[in-house]
Amino acid sequence: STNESGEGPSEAGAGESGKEKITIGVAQATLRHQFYIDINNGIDKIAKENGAEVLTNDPNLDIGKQVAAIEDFSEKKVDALILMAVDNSAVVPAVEEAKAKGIPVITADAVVKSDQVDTFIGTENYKAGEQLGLYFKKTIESSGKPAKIGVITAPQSFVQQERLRGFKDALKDVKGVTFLNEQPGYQREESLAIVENMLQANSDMNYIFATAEGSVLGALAALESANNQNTKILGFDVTKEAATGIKDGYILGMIQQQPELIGELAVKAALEAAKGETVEKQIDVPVILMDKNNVGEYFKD
Amino acid sequence: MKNNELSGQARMLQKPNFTRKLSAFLLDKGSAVIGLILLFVLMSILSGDFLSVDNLLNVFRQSAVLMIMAVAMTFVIITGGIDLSVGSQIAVSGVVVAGMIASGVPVPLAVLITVMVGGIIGLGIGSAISLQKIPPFIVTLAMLTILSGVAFVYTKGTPIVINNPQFRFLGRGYLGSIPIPIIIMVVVVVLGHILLTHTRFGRYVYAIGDNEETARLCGINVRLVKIGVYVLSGAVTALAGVLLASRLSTGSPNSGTGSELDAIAAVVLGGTNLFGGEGKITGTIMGVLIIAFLNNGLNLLNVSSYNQMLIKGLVILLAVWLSTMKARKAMAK
Amino acid sequence: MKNNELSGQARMLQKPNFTRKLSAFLLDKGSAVIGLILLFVLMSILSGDFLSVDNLLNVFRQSAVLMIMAVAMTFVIITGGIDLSVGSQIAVSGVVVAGMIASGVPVPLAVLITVMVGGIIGLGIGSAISLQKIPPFIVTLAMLTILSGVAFVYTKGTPIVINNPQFRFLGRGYLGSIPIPIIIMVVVVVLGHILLTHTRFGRYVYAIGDNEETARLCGINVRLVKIGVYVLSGAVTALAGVLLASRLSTGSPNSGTGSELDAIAAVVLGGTNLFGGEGKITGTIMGVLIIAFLNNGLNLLNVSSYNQMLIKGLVILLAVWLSTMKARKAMAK
Amino acid sequence: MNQPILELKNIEKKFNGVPALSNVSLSVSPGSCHAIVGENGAGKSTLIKILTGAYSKDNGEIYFEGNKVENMEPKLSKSLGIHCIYQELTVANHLSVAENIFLGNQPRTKWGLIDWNRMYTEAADLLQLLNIKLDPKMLVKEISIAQKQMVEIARAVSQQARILIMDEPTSSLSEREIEILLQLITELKEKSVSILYISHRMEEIFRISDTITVLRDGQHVKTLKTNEIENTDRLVELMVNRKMTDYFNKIAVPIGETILEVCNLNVENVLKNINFEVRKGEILGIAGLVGSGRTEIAKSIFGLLKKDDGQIIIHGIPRKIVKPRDAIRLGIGFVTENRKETGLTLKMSVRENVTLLNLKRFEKKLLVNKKKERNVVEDYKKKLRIKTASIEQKIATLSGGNQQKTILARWISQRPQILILDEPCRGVDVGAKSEIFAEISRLAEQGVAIIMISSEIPEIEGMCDRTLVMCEGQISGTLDKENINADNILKLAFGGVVHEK
Ligand SMILES: Nc1ncnc2c1ncn2[C@@H]1O[C@H](COP(=O)(O)OP(=O)(O)OP(=O)(O)O)[C@@H](O)[C@H]1O
Ligand SMILES: Nc1ncnc2c1ncn2[C@@H]1O[C@H](COP(=O)(O)OP(=O)(O)OP(=O)(O)O)[C@@H](O)[C@H]1O
Ligand SMILES: O[C@H]1[C@H](O)[C@@H](O)OC[C@H]1O
Ligand SMILES: [Mg+2]
Ligand SMILES: [Mg+2]
Repeated sequence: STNESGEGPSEAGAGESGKEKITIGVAQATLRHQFYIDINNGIDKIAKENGAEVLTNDPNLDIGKQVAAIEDFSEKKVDALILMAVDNSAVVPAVEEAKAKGIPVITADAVVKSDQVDTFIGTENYKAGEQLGLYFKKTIESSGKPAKIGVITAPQSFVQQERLRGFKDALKDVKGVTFLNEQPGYQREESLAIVENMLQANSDMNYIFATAEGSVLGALAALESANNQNTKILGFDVTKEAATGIKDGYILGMIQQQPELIGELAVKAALEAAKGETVEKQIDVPVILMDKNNVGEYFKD
Repeated sequence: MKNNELSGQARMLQKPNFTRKLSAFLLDKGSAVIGLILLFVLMSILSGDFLSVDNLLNVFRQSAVLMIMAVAMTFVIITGGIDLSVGSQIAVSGVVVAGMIASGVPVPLAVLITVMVGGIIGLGIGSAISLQKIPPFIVTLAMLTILSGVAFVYTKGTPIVINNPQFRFLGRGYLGSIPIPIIIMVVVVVLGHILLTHTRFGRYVYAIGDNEETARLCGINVRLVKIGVYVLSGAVTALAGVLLASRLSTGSPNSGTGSELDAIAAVVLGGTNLFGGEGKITGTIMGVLIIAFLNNGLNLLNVSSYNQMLIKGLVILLAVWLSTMKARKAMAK
Repeated sequence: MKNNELSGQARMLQKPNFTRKLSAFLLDKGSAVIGLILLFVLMSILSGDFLSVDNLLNVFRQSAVLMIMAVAMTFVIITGGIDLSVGSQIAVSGVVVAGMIASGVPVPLAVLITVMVGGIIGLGIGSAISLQKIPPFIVTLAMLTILSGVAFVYTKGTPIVINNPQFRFLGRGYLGSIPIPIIIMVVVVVLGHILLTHTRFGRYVYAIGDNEETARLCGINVRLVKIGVYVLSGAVTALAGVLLASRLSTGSPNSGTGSELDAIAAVVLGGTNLFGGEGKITGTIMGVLIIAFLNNGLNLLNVSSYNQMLIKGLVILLAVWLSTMKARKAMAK
Repeated sequence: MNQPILELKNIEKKFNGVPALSNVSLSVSPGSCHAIVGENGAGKSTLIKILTGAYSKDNGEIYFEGNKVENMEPKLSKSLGIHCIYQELTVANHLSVAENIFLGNQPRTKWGLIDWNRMYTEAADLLQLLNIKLDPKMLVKEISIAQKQMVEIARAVSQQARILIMDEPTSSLSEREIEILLQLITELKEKSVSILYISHRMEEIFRISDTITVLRDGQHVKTLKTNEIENTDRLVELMVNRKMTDYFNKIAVPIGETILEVCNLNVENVLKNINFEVRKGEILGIAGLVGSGRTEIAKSIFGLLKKDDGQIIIHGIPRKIVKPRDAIRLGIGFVTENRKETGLTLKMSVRENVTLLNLKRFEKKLLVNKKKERNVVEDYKKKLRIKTASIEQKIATLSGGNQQKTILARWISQRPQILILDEPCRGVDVGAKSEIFAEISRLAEQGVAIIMISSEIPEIEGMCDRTLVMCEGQISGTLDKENINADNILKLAFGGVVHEK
């Protein structure tokens, strides 16, 4: 059959087999975390509404596998690529190769440092970290007590390091704030053990900053099982469990990104780009700061 | 001449039987006990928080899951096998037990069924290895992926939260001042030790790992024993998975990821021969505790995460190097 | 009686020498070739995009890094060893080469030095294993952590971006229409094969893995050969790391993570005995290609990611099950 | 005669299409000793492995007490009371002596747990019964091959067998142990246990067997009553299908200058004040009981055992030998007594096993010249009559005797100046033995100094120009050619004195 809508840059993509449908390659970072699963749900929803086909790859946070997936998608000549980069510099050559084949590249969640990228959709992580930091600043200033903060993070994640930087910067000149050294705990059970250990050594640790889903939930499990109401968590990525933690008072405040919205916007951008329209270079998705006061609006029991 | 003199002195030193036994134990190739002791002493000196009843109970409770997995793995490795899928088995049993409890199955029944499911998974693995003669590494590598896939398909990637207090008690409760996970761990360790050293099944496990053909010719039902080992390992690992789910109050398809390497490392650190035929549960205990105390100590000392990597690796090398000293000396002779 | 008839037939069938050789090759326990062929045919049928020169070149280019690592690992495993640290070695060599290029060292020199650094790391590992008699599993597990720590400390966690076009050429360039990584891969494979099957060193590698004591009694310098194997493996793995860094235009402390398992899996899939003494580079090629084609095919077919896990595991099981058919038949005797 | 307890009918077995047994039948009557003899590779071990179910048969039937047994398995045969000591040792090296004795059959307490105390005492009793000094708690990996063999015998004895099969049980034993074993067999026969006995030692066969079956090339040649056979030569003729006259073929060689001197060698608890020399063209025997330290002498010369004191002098120059490589460089060769553990690389081919030692000489421009390699190996295959379908076959699939010949080929092809042979003819058949001895003679003729450790006194008598006799780590005497005889050797071996002629 012939390709009637073939004006866009996807001229290379014209396969013989009924090519009215737009195909989008989704190079995920992982599909084993709620956050990314939510992005995917958003992607699938909008793609379905628009009758686009989606190819999804899960490299499980392995940069080599993600690059291979991008190459495979280029080989298959998809009409657009949505990329959640595992490593935001290492994907650059593969992205540029895809671009050279005329495939528009939409990045989400993690900014990719290349001018070849059509757009970035996601959270301004430094700002979000800062926002949480400022919120926290108010709390400590009003309590007047010193704050000793343990940090659980993924040292490998650029995005999470940005959050940490923003958070720390917001608290830079607040008196009585000390940070313990960062501990690695992207996985829930890892984070659980680390928080238990930190509490052994620092009975005066009254706050924990956890930079993503697993770290928050591990810390939450540790505090819950110790019935510890003296130490409060601050963190990113509210899941149902975390929401309960907020309601129960273990978690002081969290930044909620809008992963589903990120996914939805990414597909919309991909569809536009595939049709040859230009898309905005950066589409910020606002974050929501959740605490006891507003969490009920988003998570009903 | 020199040597003769030395060994004369050595003989003198040997007289007090107790000292000799103690030093034999310390230098026993089959356990990393000397490494553990040094680590323990060092940590006690460096961190004031280390040597407290609270912290020790904390470490033991943390190591329960790994300990139980490692006991199961000890059996597998002594037969000359390996199980790379235990991490995924943890995930599967976590989501299975959580799923059942979420849908109202009473806790004891849910736990029992989960352990049985673990046993059935082990049966599959064991059959492929024992009857189809596919190398254990391949079978369990494939199962690592498959079971993880199962856990994700079952949950669609979303962890199942468990609020049941009875279930939470398993991982978070206390009997007096002793955390329940420690009690479960001790029971598993003791039973594992008895099974391995005081039953025919246990001895067959050694014989098979040592020389499978010999075992067969001696009339041992090699296939059955091998399958039995994987069934046992599957069931025990499922128990560990249940415990972890309870500690996290969640059945997550992510939990357990990568823990196979920890379990194998603990077993090998404890002096069990990766080629089979040799090994002890007591050694495995040492291996698990080295890992646990190391992690705990570094956290207590507030070592930053990159430096932790360096130190962990070096300490493990050192611990094993000390433990293999005796073996090296024997070789030199 | 029946058996006699059958074997009579079998003899008839055997006559055409070529057919016999072919079927021997196909059923050779030492290679998963039959699994690979089936996979290839299946993928070609299922996906229209699979069987194109472009896609095949794409897959080969993707597998270059793993292939080079797996060739090195084949040597290590045949001696009866294992190297769990190759993933971290990839990371170290990536950041080292990137660091040098960033600070202006000419590309050829930077590559050479990086390969040498890899060799030195191998020397350390080999010495600990060969001279200090620490089990390879432990040494390299410790090195996995240590080297990863080194890469993180060196970069402070931030990847080093390389914009040097000469360097990019290694991983992204073409010679005619053949991607450079494919050329490097072919050279390494061929040299590895020759070294293993046509030199004294290679023969010693097998002998040591087969029976170290016999090898020593035959005057083989077992220690030296073992160290040599790890030095070789370190250098070759560093080359793979350089290639990956070039493909990614980045030296990242994260790259290579977890690839040790892929490399070991490829080698074992290719029929190399994890206990040493047996194995072939040709088998390893099959193993790598099975993994690569499987990943590529499933991507092309748009299988959903959780189902991919299930399918990958099952296909690997099936491939090996088919390949071990002959061994099973022989066992039945 | 009463009904046979065991019958094998028309047994057939092929390995990769090559027949190892064709149409072999055998019947064993209760309380008798039935010997099976034949050349290396004749199919003896294969036959008994089929009998116990260790191998499956391609064809044929097995009857036990008149009942046909389908799907024989080691477990099943054991439950029928058929026990076997296989040619290749079946011990678990990391388990204790006691556990190896009771493997698969450990005594248990009423709780179902293993009764370690009872196991150790029962093991100790058994070892005592067999007159072996051995700690039941010792790990098997630490004992010698002869001791391992005795452990297997103890295992067989412990099991109330109806039929006891022994595949070359004496090949690694010395006179004392052999005597104990043969005594034991006589006692078992009296208790109406049937014995199936395989050996290459003819005098044993004649002494204990009632019936002899001869196999040749996988075929049944003849079954005879032992007392119907006139003499050894007749039996050997049936086995090898030719007349044999001289077994040893020892060529008288002029003995030249001293090549190797061992001075004041001491190893704590093992060797004491060992002094001797070997000359060019000389074959020096070392005789003695198991555990008397013969192997240790060889090991310390070859750099495998740390010397506390002493010197190894070669061509008048004291040499430092701390590892086998040093010894090999100085032209010393060593065929060990334990081929499975220190001789073979089991996963490699016959060719690779032969050339492992001196691969360098096949090297051309850094690559191994396989053609040259093949030629040399083919040569030795013919010379020593190694029975194998091809030199590319894995050595693990060869019969025991043929494996031994392959190892010999390895060291002979090395052309050493000094060759140490520790039980060189272990498991080698009579015919092949004479070929090997001829080869040893030829080496001596070419001026090689040879040390031959052997537990078979006739071999020492037939081959050696001189022999040392060891007793408890010391040389208890040296016998020259005319004084070498069983009487003298045994006297010295037990620590006595001999008055030379
Ligand atoms: N597993 C096997 N695979 C292939 N061939 C085998 C195998 N086992 C035995 N054979 C072959 O079968 C033949 C008979 O071997 P067997 O071991 O029965 O001889 P044997 O009479 O016991 O010899 P020996 O006196 O040397 O022990 C030999 O040619 C041998 O190479
Ligand atoms: N008194 C002893 N106590 C414990 N072990 C011993 C003792 N004497 C010898 N052995 C061990 O028994 C083994 C046999 O010794 P060795 O090999 O020297 O004997 P041999 O004379 O060569 O006899 P054979 O070769 O027939 O076994 C040695 O490994 C030695 O360690
Ligand atoms: O934004 C995401 C982040 O990039 C990742 O590392 O963890 C999950 C989310 O927080
Ligand atoms: Mg035999
Ligand atoms: Mg000896």
